Amino acid sequence: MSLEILLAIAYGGAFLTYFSGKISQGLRDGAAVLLSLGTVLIVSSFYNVPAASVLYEGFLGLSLVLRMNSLAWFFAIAIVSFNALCVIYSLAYMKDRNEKDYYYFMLLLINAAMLTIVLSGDLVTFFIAWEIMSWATFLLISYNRNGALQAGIKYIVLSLIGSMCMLIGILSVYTSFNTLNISELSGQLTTASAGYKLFLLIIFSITFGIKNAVMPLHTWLPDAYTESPTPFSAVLSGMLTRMGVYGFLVILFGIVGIKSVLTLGSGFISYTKTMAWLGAITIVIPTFIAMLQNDAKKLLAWHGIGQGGYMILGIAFGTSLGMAGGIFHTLNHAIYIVLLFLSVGAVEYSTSGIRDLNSLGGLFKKMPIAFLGGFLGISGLIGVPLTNGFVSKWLIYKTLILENAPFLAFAALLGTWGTILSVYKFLHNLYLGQIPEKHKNIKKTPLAMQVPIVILSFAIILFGIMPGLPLKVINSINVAFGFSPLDVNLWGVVSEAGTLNMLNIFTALIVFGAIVWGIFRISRPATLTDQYDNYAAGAAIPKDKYHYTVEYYAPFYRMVKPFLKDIFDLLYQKVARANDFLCDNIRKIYTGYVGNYVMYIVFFMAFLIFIQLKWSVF
Amino acid sequence: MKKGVSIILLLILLWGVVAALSEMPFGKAKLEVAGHYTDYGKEDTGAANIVTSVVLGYRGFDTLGEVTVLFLACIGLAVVLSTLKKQGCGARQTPSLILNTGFRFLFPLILLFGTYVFMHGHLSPGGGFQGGAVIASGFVLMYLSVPKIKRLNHFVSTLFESVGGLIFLVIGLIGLKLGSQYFLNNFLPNGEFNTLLSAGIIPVIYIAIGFKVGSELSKIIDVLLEESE
Amino acid sequence: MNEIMNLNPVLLIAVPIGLAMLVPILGLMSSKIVKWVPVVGFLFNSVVSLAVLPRVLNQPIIVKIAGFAPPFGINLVAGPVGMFLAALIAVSGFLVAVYSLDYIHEGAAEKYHILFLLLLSGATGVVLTGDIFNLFVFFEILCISSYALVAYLGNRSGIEAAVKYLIQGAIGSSLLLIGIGLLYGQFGTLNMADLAQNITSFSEPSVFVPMILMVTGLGIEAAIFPLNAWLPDAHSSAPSSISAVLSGIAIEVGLYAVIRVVFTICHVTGSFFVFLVAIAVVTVLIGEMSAFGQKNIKRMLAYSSIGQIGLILFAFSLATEFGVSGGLFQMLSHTLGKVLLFLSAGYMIYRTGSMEISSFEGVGKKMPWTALFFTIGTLSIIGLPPFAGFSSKFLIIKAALAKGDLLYILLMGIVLLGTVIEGTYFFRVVQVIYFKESNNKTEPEGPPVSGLISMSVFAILVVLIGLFPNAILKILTTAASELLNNLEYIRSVLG
Amino acid sequence: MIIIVSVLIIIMLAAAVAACIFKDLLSATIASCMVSLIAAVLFFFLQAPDVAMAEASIGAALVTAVFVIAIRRTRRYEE
Amino acid sequence: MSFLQNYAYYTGAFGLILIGLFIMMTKRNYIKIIIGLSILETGVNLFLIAVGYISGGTAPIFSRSGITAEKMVDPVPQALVLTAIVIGVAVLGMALALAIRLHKHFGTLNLLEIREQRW
Repeated sequence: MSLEILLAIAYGGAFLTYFSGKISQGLRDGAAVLLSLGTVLIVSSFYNVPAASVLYEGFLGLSLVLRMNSLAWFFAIAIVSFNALCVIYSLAYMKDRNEKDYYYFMLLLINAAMLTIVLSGDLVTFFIAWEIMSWATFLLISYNRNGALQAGIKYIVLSLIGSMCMLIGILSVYTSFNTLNISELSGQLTTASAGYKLFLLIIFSITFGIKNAVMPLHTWLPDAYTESPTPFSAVLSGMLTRMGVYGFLVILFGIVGIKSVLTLGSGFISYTKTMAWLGAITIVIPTFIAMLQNDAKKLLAWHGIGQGGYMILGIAFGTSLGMAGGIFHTLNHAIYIVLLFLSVGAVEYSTSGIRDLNSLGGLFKKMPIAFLGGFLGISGLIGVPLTNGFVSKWLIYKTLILENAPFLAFAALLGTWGTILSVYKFLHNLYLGQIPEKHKNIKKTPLAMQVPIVILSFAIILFGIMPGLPLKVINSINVAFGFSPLDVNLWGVVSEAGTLNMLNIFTALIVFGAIVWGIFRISRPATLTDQYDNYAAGAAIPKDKYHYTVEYYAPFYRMVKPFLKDIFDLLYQKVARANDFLCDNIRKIYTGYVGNYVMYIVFFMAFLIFIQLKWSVF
Repeated sequence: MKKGVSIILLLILLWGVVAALSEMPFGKAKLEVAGHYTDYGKEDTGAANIVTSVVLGYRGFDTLGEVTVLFLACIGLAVVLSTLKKQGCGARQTPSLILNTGFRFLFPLILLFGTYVFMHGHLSPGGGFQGGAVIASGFVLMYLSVPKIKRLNHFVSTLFESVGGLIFLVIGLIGLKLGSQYFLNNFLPNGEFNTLLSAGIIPVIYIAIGFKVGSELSKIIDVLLEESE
Repeated sequence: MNEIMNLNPVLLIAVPIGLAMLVPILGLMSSKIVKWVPVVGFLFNSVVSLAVLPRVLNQPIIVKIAGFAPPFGINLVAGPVGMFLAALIAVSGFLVAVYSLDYIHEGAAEKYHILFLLLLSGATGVVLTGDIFNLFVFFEILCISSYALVAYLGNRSGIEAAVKYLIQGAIGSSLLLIGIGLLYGQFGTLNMADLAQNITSFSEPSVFVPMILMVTGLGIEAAIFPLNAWLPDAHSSAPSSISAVLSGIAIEVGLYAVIRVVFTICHVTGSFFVFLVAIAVVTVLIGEMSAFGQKNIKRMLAYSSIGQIGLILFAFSLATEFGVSGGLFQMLSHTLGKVLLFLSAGYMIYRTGSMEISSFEGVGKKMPWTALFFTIGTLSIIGLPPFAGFSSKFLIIKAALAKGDLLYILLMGIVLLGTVIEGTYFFRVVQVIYFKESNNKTEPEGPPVSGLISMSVFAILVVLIGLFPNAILKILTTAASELLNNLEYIRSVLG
Repeated sequence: MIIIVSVLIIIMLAAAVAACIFKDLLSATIASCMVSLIAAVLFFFLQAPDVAMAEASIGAALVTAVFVIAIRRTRRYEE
Repeated sequence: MSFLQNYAYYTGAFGLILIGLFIMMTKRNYIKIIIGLSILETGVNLFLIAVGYISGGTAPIFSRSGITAEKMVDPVPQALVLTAIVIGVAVLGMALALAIRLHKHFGTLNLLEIREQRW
C-alpha cells in the first residue's frame, strides 16, 4: 500500500461520496463511513513503516514528494480517526439538514487535505494542501448560514494573510537553497545567517500562529468554532487547528533545527522565550474569557485557544520532555475537545439547537452518555489524574520547572484554575441542576452519536492510565528530530525531574475511591422529594424551574470584565472598519467626470516627461 | 484653476515634444526606407503614385485594417443607433429650387468624379478612400437637396460593403497561393507604366475599396440621419 | 496535420476579418447561420494557432506581407509571445463565441457577431504584428469595436460608459500616433525590429518622450493606473460575454503592446522598471481596494481586473526571465479565470435580473453548475491551489524574491496584501451565492447547453493548467527570452 | 511662400481657438471645419496631394456634415 | 525667417494638438469635446505630414517625366495619414452617434451631469 493510493482513496473518496449522494442518501452515508474507516485502517498499517514516494515530478520545476515517518504517522492517524468518528457522529447529527452531499464532501476533502499536509515531504505540497484545507474549511464554516458567514470571512481573511506569509517564506527558501524538500533543507539551513533564519521563523510563525490561534492572532477561532456544524467544530478544534502545531514542529525542528532556534536572540528577547510567553498569554487570557461565555460551543472554543497555548509552551523550549508534552497534549486536547464538542452536539441535537448555558440544565438523566462524555471531557481538559490531560500537562509543567521558568509555570497553573472554574459552569449548566420544563421530553441520543462519545471517553481513560502507548510513538518523533529519547514505559515516564507512574496513581485512587464509597455507603441514604413537597417560607412554590443558573460567576465577572475585553478582536475590527472606510474613499478618485480622467492621463504623461527632462531620473 | 493646471501640463508636454523635435529638423532628407520606396516603388508595384504604392503595396496590410475600421464604424454606428425609437418627422425646410436643380446637375458629375479618382489612384493623387469620400459627399448633397428622403438601398449598400472588403481579402489570399506565395502579393502583371491598366492588383483593389468606402460613408450619414427626420 | 502546421499565421487575422465581412451577406440569406460564423472562425483560429505554436518555439515565423522584406514591408512576427497570445485569444474567443450562441438573443445580433469577430481579430493583429503603425491600426480595430460593443445594449449605463471609454481611448490613440510620428521622424522606419536596432538609449529626450507618449496611449487600453478610469464603467456595462473578452483579452493585449514598446523597441533598463513596479503596485492596490466595497458584481470583477493587470505588470517589470514568464502565465490564468467569472456571472445576472451581489442569494441551489464555475474562477483568480492562478502567482513571487532586493520584497508584500483584499471580497460573493437563502421561489433554471459547455471547458482548463503547469512552461520561458532579449528579436526579424 | 503659410497657420490656430471659445456648437463646428480646410491646403503645400484630397473630402466635408447632423439631433448650444 | 521656415508647420501642428487636448480637458459639453478630438486629430495628421517633408521636394508621383526620386517627399507619412484620417472619421462617427444616444437618455450633453457610473 503506497502513499499515493492512500491519498487517492482520501480524495477520491470525497468525490465518490458526493456523487453517490446524488444516487441515494444511504449509499452516501455508507460510502462516507466506509471510506473514512478505510483510511484509518490504511494509515494504521503504516505504523513504523517509513515510506517515501514522489507524487508528481516537475511541478514548476519542483517535485512533489510524500513521506511517512513517525511524526507524520502520529498526526495522520489522529486526523483520520477523529474524522471517522465525526463522520459517524454526523450520520445522526446531520440527519435533518440540507445539502448533506456537500457537507460530507467538504468534510472528507478537508480530511484528505490535512492528510496531505502531514504526509508532504516538501513545502510546495505542504502549501498546496494547506490552501486546499483553508478554502474548504471556509466553505464548511459558512455552511450554517447567518452568523456563520461573518465567521467564515474572518477565518478566510486571517487564513489568507497566513498563507501569503507562508508563500513568501517558502519561496524565499526556494530562491536561497533551490530545493524545497524538507529533509534536504534541514541540512542546508544550518549554514544560513541568523537574520535569515529569524525572518523565516517569524514569517512561518505568523502562518502557524494564525492557524493555531496563538494569542494576538486568535480572533477567527471563537466565531468559527461556534458557527460551524458541531461535528465539524470537533474536527476543526481537534486536528485542523493543530495543523499549526504540526507546522511549528516542521519549521522549528524539521527545517531550521532546534540548535539554531535556541541561538536566535539573546537574553530576555529570544525567539523561544517570545514564543513561550505568547503561549502563556494564550493560556491565561482565553481561559478566563471562556469562563464568561454563555454559549456552550463558544466556551469550548475559548478553551481551544487556551489549550493551544500549552502546546506552544511545551514545544517552545525544545527539550525532549517539553516536546513530548506538547505533542502529547496535541493529541490529548484533540481527544477531549472533540469529545466535548460531540457531547454538546448531542445536547444541541436533542434540544433542537439550544446551546445557551442559561436555558439548559439537568440533562444528566435524559442523556447519560452525553453526560459521560462531558464529564470525562472536562476532566481531561482540567487535567484530572487518570485522564490523559493530566499526563501531558504534567510533562509540560515538569519542563517549565526544569527550565527555571516559574512565571510561565504559574501562568500555566493559572490557566488550569480558570479551566476548572469555567468547565464546572459548563458541566453544571448543561447536565446538572434542574431540568427546564420544556426539556422534559427531549429526543434520545441516537446510537451514531453515542458510539463516538463512548470511544473517545474510553480513549481518555486509556491514555490517562497507559500514557506509554502514545508516548512511545512520540519518543520516536523526538528521536527523529534529534532529541534524546525519554525513558518511557507503559504506565508513564521516568525522567530526571521525577517519575510518573499512572499505575501507582490508579491504584491509589482506586483505594481512595473505595474508601469514599464505603463512607457513603454506611451513612444514611439520601431521600428524593418532589419539587412541590417543600417549604418556601410561605411563598408560592414556582411551577417551573427555580434553580436558576444565569449569571453564574456574576461577582467575579464584574470584577474581571474590564480586563478581559478581547482587545485584539476589537483592534482587528477597527482595522477592518478602517479598511472599509479607506476602500470606500479611495475609489472616489473615479469621479465619473471624464474631464478628470483626461486630466489624469495628461498628468501621467506630463509628470514622466517633466521628471525626465528636468532631472534625468531614468 | 482647472484651466491653469491644464495649461501647465500641456506646456510640459510641449517642452517634451520640443526636446524630441530637436532631433528631427523640418525638411531633412529622407531616410533609408522612404528612399527605398521612392527609388524602387515604381518597379516593385508598377504604380506611378508612390503613395498608392505604399498604401496598397508595401503597407497593404494597414489598408486592410483601415478598410476594416471603416466597416467597423459603419456596423458600430448602426449598433449604437439601432434600438432608437423612430422620431416624428421634425420640421424640415423644403430645399430651395436652386439647391434641388444644382443637385440634379451635380450628382452624376460628383459620382463620375469620384469614380475617376479611385480608378486613377495609382496614377494621380487620389484613390479608393478619396474617391469613396467624394461619392459619399454626393450623397450628402442628395440628403440636403431632395425634399423626400431617399433612403439608401440597404441590400445594395450591404452588398457593396461586404463584397468590396471581400474582394480585397480574396485578392490577398489568392496571392498566398499564386506567385511568390505572400499575402497581398501582387500576382497580376504590372503592365505598362503610367497607364490605366497597370500596377497589377492595385487598381482592382482600389475600385473595390472605392465602392466600399463610398457606400460606407454614405451609410454613416444615412444611419445618423435615419430616424431624425 | 502537417498541412495545418504549415499554414501562414496571417490567416489568423485575415480569416476572421473575411468572415466578419461575409456576415452581412449571410445575414441577407439567413439569420440563423450568422451566429455560427464566429464559432467557425475561432475554431479555425484555435486549430491553426495551436498547431503552429510548437513550430515557433524554435524559430519565429516572419511573415512578409506582400513579399517585401522587412523593414520595407509590413511583417508579422509569429514568435513565441505572439503565437502564445494569439492561441489564447483564439481559444477564449472560440469558447466565448459558443457561449454567445444562446446568450445573445436581443438587439442587433448579427452586428454583435461582426463586432465580436473584429474585436478579436484586432487583438490577434496587435499581438502578431511586427510593425508599429500596423499595431496602431489593429489597436484601433480593437478599440472601436469595444466602444460599439460596450454600447451594444443601448441602455443608460452602456451609452455613458461607451462615451467615457471613447473619449479616453481616442486620446490614447492620438498620443500613440504622435509617438509613432516622433519615432518615424528620427529613425525613418516603422518596423519594430528596425526601430529597436536604431534606438541606442531610451533615456534621451528624443526617444523618451515618444516612448512615454506611446506607453500612455497604449496604457489607457492596458488599464494601468492612473489611466484606467474607463475600465470599470465599460466592463460593467457591456453584455457579459463582451465584458469577459474585454477583461480577459483586450486589456492584456494592451499590456502586451506596452511591454513590447518598453522591452523590445526602447529596450528600457534600470530605474524605469522601478517606476513601472511602483505603478504596478499602486494599480494592484487601487484595483483591489476599489473592488472591495462594490455591490455590483460586474463592477467588482472589473476592478479586480485592474488589480490583476497590476500584478501582471508587476511581474513584467521585474524584467527577469522568471518574472516575465510568470507575467505571461498570469495573463493566461487571468484570462481563463476572469472570462469564466464573467461568463458565469452573466447567466446569474440574466436569471436573477440584477447585477447586485445581494440578489444572487440562493443562486448556488438554483444554478449549481454556474455557481460551481463561478467558485472555481474565484479560487483561481485569488491564486489558490490547485487552480491555474496559483502556479502563476507562485512564479511571480519567486521572481520577485529572486531579485533579492528588499524593495522588491516589500512591494511584493503590498501586492500580496492586495491579494488578501481580493480574497475577502471574492469569498463574500461565494458566501452570498451558496450560503444565503433567497426569498423568491423561482424555478431553478440553469444556463442553456452552449453556455454550460463553454464555461465547463474554461473550468476544466483552469484546473488542468493548475495541475499541470509544466505543459506550458516551455512556451513561457521561450516567450520570456524573446521579450527580454531584443537582440535576438532584431536578428530573427531583420535576418 | 512662407509668409502665406504662416498666415494660414495663424488663421488655422485662430479658428481652433474660436472653436474652443464659441458657445454655439454649430459655429464651433464650422470653425473646426475651417481648421480642416486650412490643414488640407497646408497638406497641399507640403506636397501631399493625396492627403489633401482626403482631408478636404473626409475631414472637412463629411465630418462637418456628421457634426451638423448630430448637433441637429441633440442641442445647439453649450450649456 | 529661418525660424518660420523650420518651425511654422510644427508650431501649427502642435498648436492644434494642444488646443485639442485643452478642449478635451476643460470642456464639459460632449460635442465640444468631440470637436476638440477632431482638432487634435487634424493636428496629428499635420504633424505627420510635416515630418515627411523635405525641403524643396515634389509630390511622390511620377506624373511628369522630369520628376526624380531624390526630390520626392517621403511617401510613408502620407500613407499613414490617409489611414489616420479614415480611422479618425470612424471614431468621430461613433462618437457622434453616441452623442445622439446620450442626449436621448440623459437629455443633456453636459458630462458633469452624466455621472451615474462612478466609484
